[in-house]
Amino acid sequence: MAKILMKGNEAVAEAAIRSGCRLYFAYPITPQSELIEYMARMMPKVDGTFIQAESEIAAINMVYGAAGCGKRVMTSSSSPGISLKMEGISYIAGAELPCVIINVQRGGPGLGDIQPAQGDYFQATKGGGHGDYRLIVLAPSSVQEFADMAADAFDLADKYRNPVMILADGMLGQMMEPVEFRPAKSDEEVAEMWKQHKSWCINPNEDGDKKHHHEINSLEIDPLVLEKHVNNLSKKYAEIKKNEIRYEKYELSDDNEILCVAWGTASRVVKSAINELKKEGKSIGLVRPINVWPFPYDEIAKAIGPKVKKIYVFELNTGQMVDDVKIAAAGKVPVEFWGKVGGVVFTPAEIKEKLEAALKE
Amino acid sequence: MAKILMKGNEAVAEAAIRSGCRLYFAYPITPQSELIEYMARMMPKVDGTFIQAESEIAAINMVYGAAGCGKRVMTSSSSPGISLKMEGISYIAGAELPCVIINVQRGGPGLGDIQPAQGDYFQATKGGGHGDYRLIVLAPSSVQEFADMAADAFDLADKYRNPVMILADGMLGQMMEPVEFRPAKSDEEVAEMWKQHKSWCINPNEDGDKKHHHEINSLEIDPLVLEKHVNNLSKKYAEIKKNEIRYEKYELSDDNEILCVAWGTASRVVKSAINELKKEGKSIGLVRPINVWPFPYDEIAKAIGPKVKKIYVFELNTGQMVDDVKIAAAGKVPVEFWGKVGGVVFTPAEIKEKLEAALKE
Amino acid sequence: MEIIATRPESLTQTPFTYCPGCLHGVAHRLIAEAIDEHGLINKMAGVAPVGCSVFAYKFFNMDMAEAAHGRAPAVATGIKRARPDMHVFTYQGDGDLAAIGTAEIVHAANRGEHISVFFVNNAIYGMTGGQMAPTTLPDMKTTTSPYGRNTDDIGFPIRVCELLATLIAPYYIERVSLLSPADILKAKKAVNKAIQYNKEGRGFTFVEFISTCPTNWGMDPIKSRDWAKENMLPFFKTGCYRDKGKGVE
Amino acid sequence: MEIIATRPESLTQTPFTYCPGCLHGVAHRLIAEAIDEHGLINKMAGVAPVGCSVFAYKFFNMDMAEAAHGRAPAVATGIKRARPDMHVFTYQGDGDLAAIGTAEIVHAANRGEHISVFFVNNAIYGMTGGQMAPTTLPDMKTTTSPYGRNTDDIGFPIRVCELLATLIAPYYIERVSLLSPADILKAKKAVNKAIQYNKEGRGFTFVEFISTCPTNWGMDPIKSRDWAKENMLPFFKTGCYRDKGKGVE
Amino acid sequence: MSRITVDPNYCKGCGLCIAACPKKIIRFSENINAKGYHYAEGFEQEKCIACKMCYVTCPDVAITVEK
Amino acid sequence: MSRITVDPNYCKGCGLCIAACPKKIIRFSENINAKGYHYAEGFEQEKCIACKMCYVTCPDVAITVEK
Amino acid sequence: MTTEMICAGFGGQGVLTIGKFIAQASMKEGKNVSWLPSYGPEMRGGTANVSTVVSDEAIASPIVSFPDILVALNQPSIDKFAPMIRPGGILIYNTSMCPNGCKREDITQISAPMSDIANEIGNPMVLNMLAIGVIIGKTALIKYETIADDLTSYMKAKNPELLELNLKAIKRGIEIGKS
Amino acid sequence: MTTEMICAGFGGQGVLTIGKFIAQASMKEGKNVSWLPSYGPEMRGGTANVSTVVSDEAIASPIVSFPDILVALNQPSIDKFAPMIRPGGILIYNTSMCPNGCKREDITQISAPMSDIANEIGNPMVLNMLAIGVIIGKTALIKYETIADDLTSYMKAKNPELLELNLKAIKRGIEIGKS
Ligand SMILES: Cc1ncc(C[n+]2csc(CCOP(=O)(O)OP(=O)(O)O)c2C)c(N)n1
Ligand SMILES: Cc1ncc(C[n+]2csc(CCOP(=O)(O)OP(=O)(O)O)c2C)c(N)n1
Ligand code: SF4
Ligand code: SF4
Ligand code: SF4
Ligand code: SF4
Ligand code: SF4
Ligand code: SF4
Ligand SMILES: [Mg+2]
Ligand SMILES: [Mg+2]
Repeated sequence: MAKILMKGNEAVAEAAIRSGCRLYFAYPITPQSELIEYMARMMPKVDGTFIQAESEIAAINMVYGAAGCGKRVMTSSSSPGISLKMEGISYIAGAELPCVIINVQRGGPGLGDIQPAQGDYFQATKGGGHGDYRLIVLAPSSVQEFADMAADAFDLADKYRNPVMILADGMLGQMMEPVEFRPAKSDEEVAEMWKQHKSWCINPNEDGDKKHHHEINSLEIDPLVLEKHVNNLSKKYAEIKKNEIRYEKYELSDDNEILCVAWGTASRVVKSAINELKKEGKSIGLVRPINVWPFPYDEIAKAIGPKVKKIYVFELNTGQMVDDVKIAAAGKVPVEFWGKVGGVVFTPAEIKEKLEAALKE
Repeated sequence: MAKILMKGNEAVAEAAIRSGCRLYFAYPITPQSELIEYMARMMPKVDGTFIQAESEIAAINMVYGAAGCGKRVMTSSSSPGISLKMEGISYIAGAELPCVIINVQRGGPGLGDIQPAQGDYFQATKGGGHGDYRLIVLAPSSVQEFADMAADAFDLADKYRNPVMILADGMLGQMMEPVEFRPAKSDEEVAEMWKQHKSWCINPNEDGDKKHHHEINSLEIDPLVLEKHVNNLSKKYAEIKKNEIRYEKYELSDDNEILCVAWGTASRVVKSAINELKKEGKSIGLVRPINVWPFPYDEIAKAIGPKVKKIYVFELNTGQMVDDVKIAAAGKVPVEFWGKVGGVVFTPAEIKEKLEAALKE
Repeated sequence: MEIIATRPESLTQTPFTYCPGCLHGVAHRLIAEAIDEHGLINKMAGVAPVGCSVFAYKFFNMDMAEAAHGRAPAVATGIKRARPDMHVFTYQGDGDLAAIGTAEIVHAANRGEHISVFFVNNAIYGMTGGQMAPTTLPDMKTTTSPYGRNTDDIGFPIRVCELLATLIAPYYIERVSLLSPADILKAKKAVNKAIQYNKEGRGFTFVEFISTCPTNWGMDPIKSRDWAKENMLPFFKTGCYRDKGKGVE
Repeated sequence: MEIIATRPESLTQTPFTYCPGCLHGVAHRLIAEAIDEHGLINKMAGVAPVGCSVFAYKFFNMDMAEAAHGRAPAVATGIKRARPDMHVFTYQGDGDLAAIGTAEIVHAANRGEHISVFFVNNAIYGMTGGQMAPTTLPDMKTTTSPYGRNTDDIGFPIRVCELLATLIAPYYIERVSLLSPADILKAKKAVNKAIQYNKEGRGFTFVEFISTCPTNWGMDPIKSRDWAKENMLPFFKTGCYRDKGKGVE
Repeated sequence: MSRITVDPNYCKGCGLCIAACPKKIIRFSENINAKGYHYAEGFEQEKCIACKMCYVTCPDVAITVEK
Repeated sequence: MSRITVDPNYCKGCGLCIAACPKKIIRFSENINAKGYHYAEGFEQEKCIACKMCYVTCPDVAITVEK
Repeated sequence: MTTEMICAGFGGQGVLTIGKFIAQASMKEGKNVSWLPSYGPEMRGGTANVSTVVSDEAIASPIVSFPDILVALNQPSIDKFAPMIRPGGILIYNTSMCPNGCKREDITQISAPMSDIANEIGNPMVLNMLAIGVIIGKTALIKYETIADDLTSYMKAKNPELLELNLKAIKRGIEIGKS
Repeated sequence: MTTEMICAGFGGQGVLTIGKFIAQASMKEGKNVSWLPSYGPEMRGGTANVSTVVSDEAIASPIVSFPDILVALNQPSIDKFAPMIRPGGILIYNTSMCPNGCKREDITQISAPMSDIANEIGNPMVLNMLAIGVIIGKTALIKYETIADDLTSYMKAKNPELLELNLKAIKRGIEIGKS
């Protein structure tokens, strides 16, 4: 397939459809509305379901229902709308339902603005909803990756029976870049896919089995039973931590004087600054967590080269992932943070300046 | 005043009224319903407002309106209901409105159960809502402290124009202990209190000032303006971090072989185990964060005595505050975690066993 | 001798967790019978609410989902859209449906979602210990209206059938009572009609049951029925508010 | 010469951010005039929604709160309960009020909350770029109903006045149009009545404006008015649905 | 000839069937079940007219009617 | 004697006042304002009957009517 | 010293009140106390229970896993909680509702047909006061006077007759406890 | 090499399309590209703008703060963005809508009454194609053939007449750019 120039919001929608998503429920919000509009146009063409829900809350609960049928289902929103889904997400995680949730982040808190930001890292990775649960969280940094992650997200969701979030931002949603799609699943493949969940999901009792009774549920009124359930969830999360760490190494070497850590959109800008400094003979490495949960703690620790005197974390927020980096660094080298907020995206020049100052220290 | 034997849910409600809270909006949920029921009975007696909102979302938005008038206002719920308030809380933080929110935590995720748990630590302290904001979070460990914190919470909320959360749990809500109340504010004091907010809050334009125009708002569509606003919030949070660290030292000494960190209900059980071990000649200290945000990072670091070979964190969750403790420890000593989940509360015997094993290592 | 009445197949063997004399059980049985009678047991999925009937997912003998408080119609929408070959119902209380779930029921009804909604109105929050519901009667005392529901301050009970009947899409809306054997027999007809229309793919069907809560009303089961007859029925008029199959619009 | 018509005091000097010919501005002016005329400028507080009128907090010359999407009636409740000595109104679009905010408007109305709600129905989500609203007409194309609103699939527009009129507490409910100068003059009377009742502490008052969205409808301001007259008015009948002051129940 | 059987595992002794029976041939048993309820039982079953009113009223679906 | 004034800072050139004026004495100016709109202006003001229809229709409250 | 107690029975038997009065009296006598009920839908129709802790020291955890004293007003309560009584602890139970009793021999058992005695005294509602009396008689955990004062200040005006019945029940309980 | 461009103008002038065609053609010519529009309510009635980056390397940030090329179709766009053009950069503007022009002397300025020329060509809608032509003529950032192919495959069937007008406009623009 040739590359197509496409908006991130549309590319991820297209990729989701190609991966077998035939159910999508959402509520409009800037800067993700092209995603819902793309689905509105395209779902009827693939005999899929698009419903504009009455609210983000209704949307996530429609997802709960459809995911309870083992079908590939997705919702999307942007920061304030994602906050409204917190109860629903906790339910979905508790009931172990596979689904994909996209957050095209914007500036906050509150109504904030509609420009790109990374202020929802904590919410996505630490559980903005109540109780002990985890989302698998993928953080794209280009339109191509955004699209690829749609496919990955559905596979991960099915594999672990766990909700997966793609944590993008307004820039990735609104920008166009060339994108190449993976081959689309055939109608037959799509029709068959849910069967991997047949043993637990809602489905017609075709052979009239008297014992056919599946419960989609997160309630266990007996604390000892709930304890067991939560412990099982923990085991699953441990498994995910073992298998699903994904990160990019950029210019890592034993010469690195500084190690940068950045994710998503922010990482692009940091790379740019690193390139500039490289031209000036400075060695700076970058670890970019691709999955921000599970988080590459050990991998970051290992990336601290012998000459590294500082880890520098750059985010489009007031400092969130930096906490995880501090845990990873475990006091080996100091961890510094710098960020921009409110929907303002830092420039390569600004990052370069920060790094230069740090090099001089 | 003599001590009264009272449920935590009722004691905190009574304390709130005494501190001048005359507006309370909430929706029933176990295990916090006695709180709303107490308010239903008592608010009419002090000419206050109690409204059973149509949902937790409506309740938090009623709080937004009343707090926008500078009045002392409160809401309460338990875990799933608190998740529904996330958008509203982010708005309140963004608009810098003073108010008090109580979370009487129960087991999660999802509908979970109704027994005590501490699974909402991340949500409360890292911002379960979107964007960069912080709540001041107070974590009581007894009915007396729960009640005292109501008064403290209102004062902090007013001082910093920031929402304050009291992060309790089903045990503290349901249990009775003796409680002594601080003197009640007089009707006149209550009537006057809002005036500290007169310069920004909604209030009648008594002197017909043509420029009287206050905006209760979290929207700044221009990212540069929002950036400034969020940076101002950060400055405020830095100020809070400087002033409002609160923690309890228990049996800390240079002899400590293990340092425990625990909060809220969990800390009571840990104390009990420490006492038992003390009788056996073992020295184990405890730091109990009283305010879990801001978090006593430095204080915990300082509490690591010369003989401490491990920090042990006990929580009624799968490990949340332990992340903050790791940041505090910064690799100086290993940090271990053990917890119980699903509404099961660990016993002193279980904690003792864990500590004994650790002492032997 | 032949069995002429016994537990329907569409109920599991699990005993209900309701208080003695609580009419939730009657509503359950009527729904289960209708499913049996229309031969839908293997193609039906149900959605339980949060409320005393939260455990309905254990009581109905088919695939069931337990929804978040108030969101059953949205969950049912998700199921029905994912599985158009199945039939879907929700079961909800008055706090669940008429308070926190107001938006979800209005919009599912307005979309004409092809589901059946069974709504048990007992004028109170049973599960959480007797707080006021949107359907709590004027002056009625509950734990959150301890001095009686003050209509000057917080208004009147919501009549859900009347409200939903302002929408165009719903196919069938009826209010029935469970307060006497005769009423239950009438209620059975309404439930059967809802399930029949559901089977036929007609659209959104809705049955409201006037019920009781002996425990939180503080009355024995028989007295609570009488109280409901005297106090609820005059306000919540039973009858058919919409039946497109019969031209009642 | 004497000024007989000019910007009311209850509007700030800030120019509206609406598109040319967007009737949000007319609704703003009517409300501001009514506040002026009833001398309430110093005792009034307003609540802006999320929607094109999100910046209403900048346009009304009094204390204003900007509410989360759909929650204006809850915010107004908080304000009115905290400041019973003030008068409170909300201003909301059809996405805000009739979609995400369904529960909040129904319950504020049902409580008979002493506020005035001004509801601008333009059959679309203006702010976010023309998505379908609950009030979008059958077969109408929007960015999320690109093939026209399919009533078989997602039902019909919600008529909010009719729906709220099933509740007992609301004191005054009227639907007006802004589609011609004559209609605007009628609308002015309704707005004035709402504000007057509000001033007198009568209870919940509600005015729905049939309006336009030239930008997202893709029509010029004049054509969009004509389109609305032809298509919206037959469905959304103007008139008084409740006026307890005049015995219209 | 008709008769009813009450399953004590389901019956909670609410008494609604007793009130419903036109023949007044249901009463509380002297025994209690596992949950502590005096469950219902039929007596003088020859009078039973199989009207099913007991079944119809029973909220715990504890009654089987045979004919 | 009456007249109208259109404030170019508010006017967005929507033309609704032009359509509303019974006397047809409002038109678009040849000039544009800061936002790039050809704003409205009155002409032949002696014909103005101060009916206020222009004011009533104007969504941007840009018109003042004097009499 | 710390005394941990569980009181359990059917919903209507007033077991929560037993714990509350004990806790309240202990508090008045200068002790630290805590009272933690079972709560939620499990109570509905089923059994209720409450953990009460009385101590000279600060109370670490209000949850009682291994009670020193169990008051069981019905059989299911014995079945559920009696196995957890600390060796050497006390089981007080109501033979009227506990046909099977308890087989443990490493604890002290005191039993009486308390429901019947309550009816004898004149009101089945005084069952819980009777149980309080038994606790006092057996353990001297609190003083009769403290609880009598409490009850008096609380009920004298409202219902002097019931007060008399209650005090009578406590005294009768004390006798049983001492015997 | 990396070229960063901003195109700006009133909402209806098709500036987003300028960026899109440039990005698309560059992509076809094997470059890395990105296209980032301004979005949200600020667009309403006001001005629109788009940042386009074309590069041989991976594109770090699609945000253009200091453009190499600015295409300004109205005066507010010059006022807002011209100060940010890199010294030595290029400003292309539409004198029909930019009465005040730009005072900077450290950049190359190319201007023409583009709205008038578009009208001349026969359709005001071809304004943006004209601008594309100017870019090609001045910078050789992309080839005429690439964009002509693009347009042809896209419009030939649907609207051959408009295609002709568009190609004409591009050619005319190239002339202007070269002159
Ligand atoms: C989000 C959320 N809010 C509140 C609750 C607590 N809650 C559980 S059931 C219930 C009310 C149930 O009342 P109703 O729907 O009338 O059902 P009933 O018990 O009367 O049958 C409430 C408020 C909850 N579980 N989740
Ligand atoms: C929680 C949340 N969801 C969605 C949005 C995005 N949003 C902003 S305005 C709007 C719709 C506005 O439509 P309407 O209420 O009809 O007002 P109009 O713009 O048409 O006047 C939406 C969906 C938001 N800001 N917050
Ligand atoms: S509390 Fe009320 S509604 Fe719930 S089971 Fe008991 S009687 Fe029924
Ligand atoms: S988008 Fe529509 S509703 Fe919004 S300001 Fe423009 S014309 Fe008015
Ligand atoms: S079937 Fe009729 S007659 Fe027989 S026991 Fe039941 S109610 Fe009585
Ligand atoms: S109606 Fe059912 S539950 Fe009630 S007493 Fe009769 S058999 Fe038992
Ligand atoms: S007042 Fe009337 S006549 Fe005068 S300009 Fe306005 S519309 Fe025309
Ligand atoms: S109606 Fe108002 S905004 Fe429109 S052209 Fe006339 S003066 Fe200008
Ligand atoms: Mg109910
Ligand atoms: Mg609208």
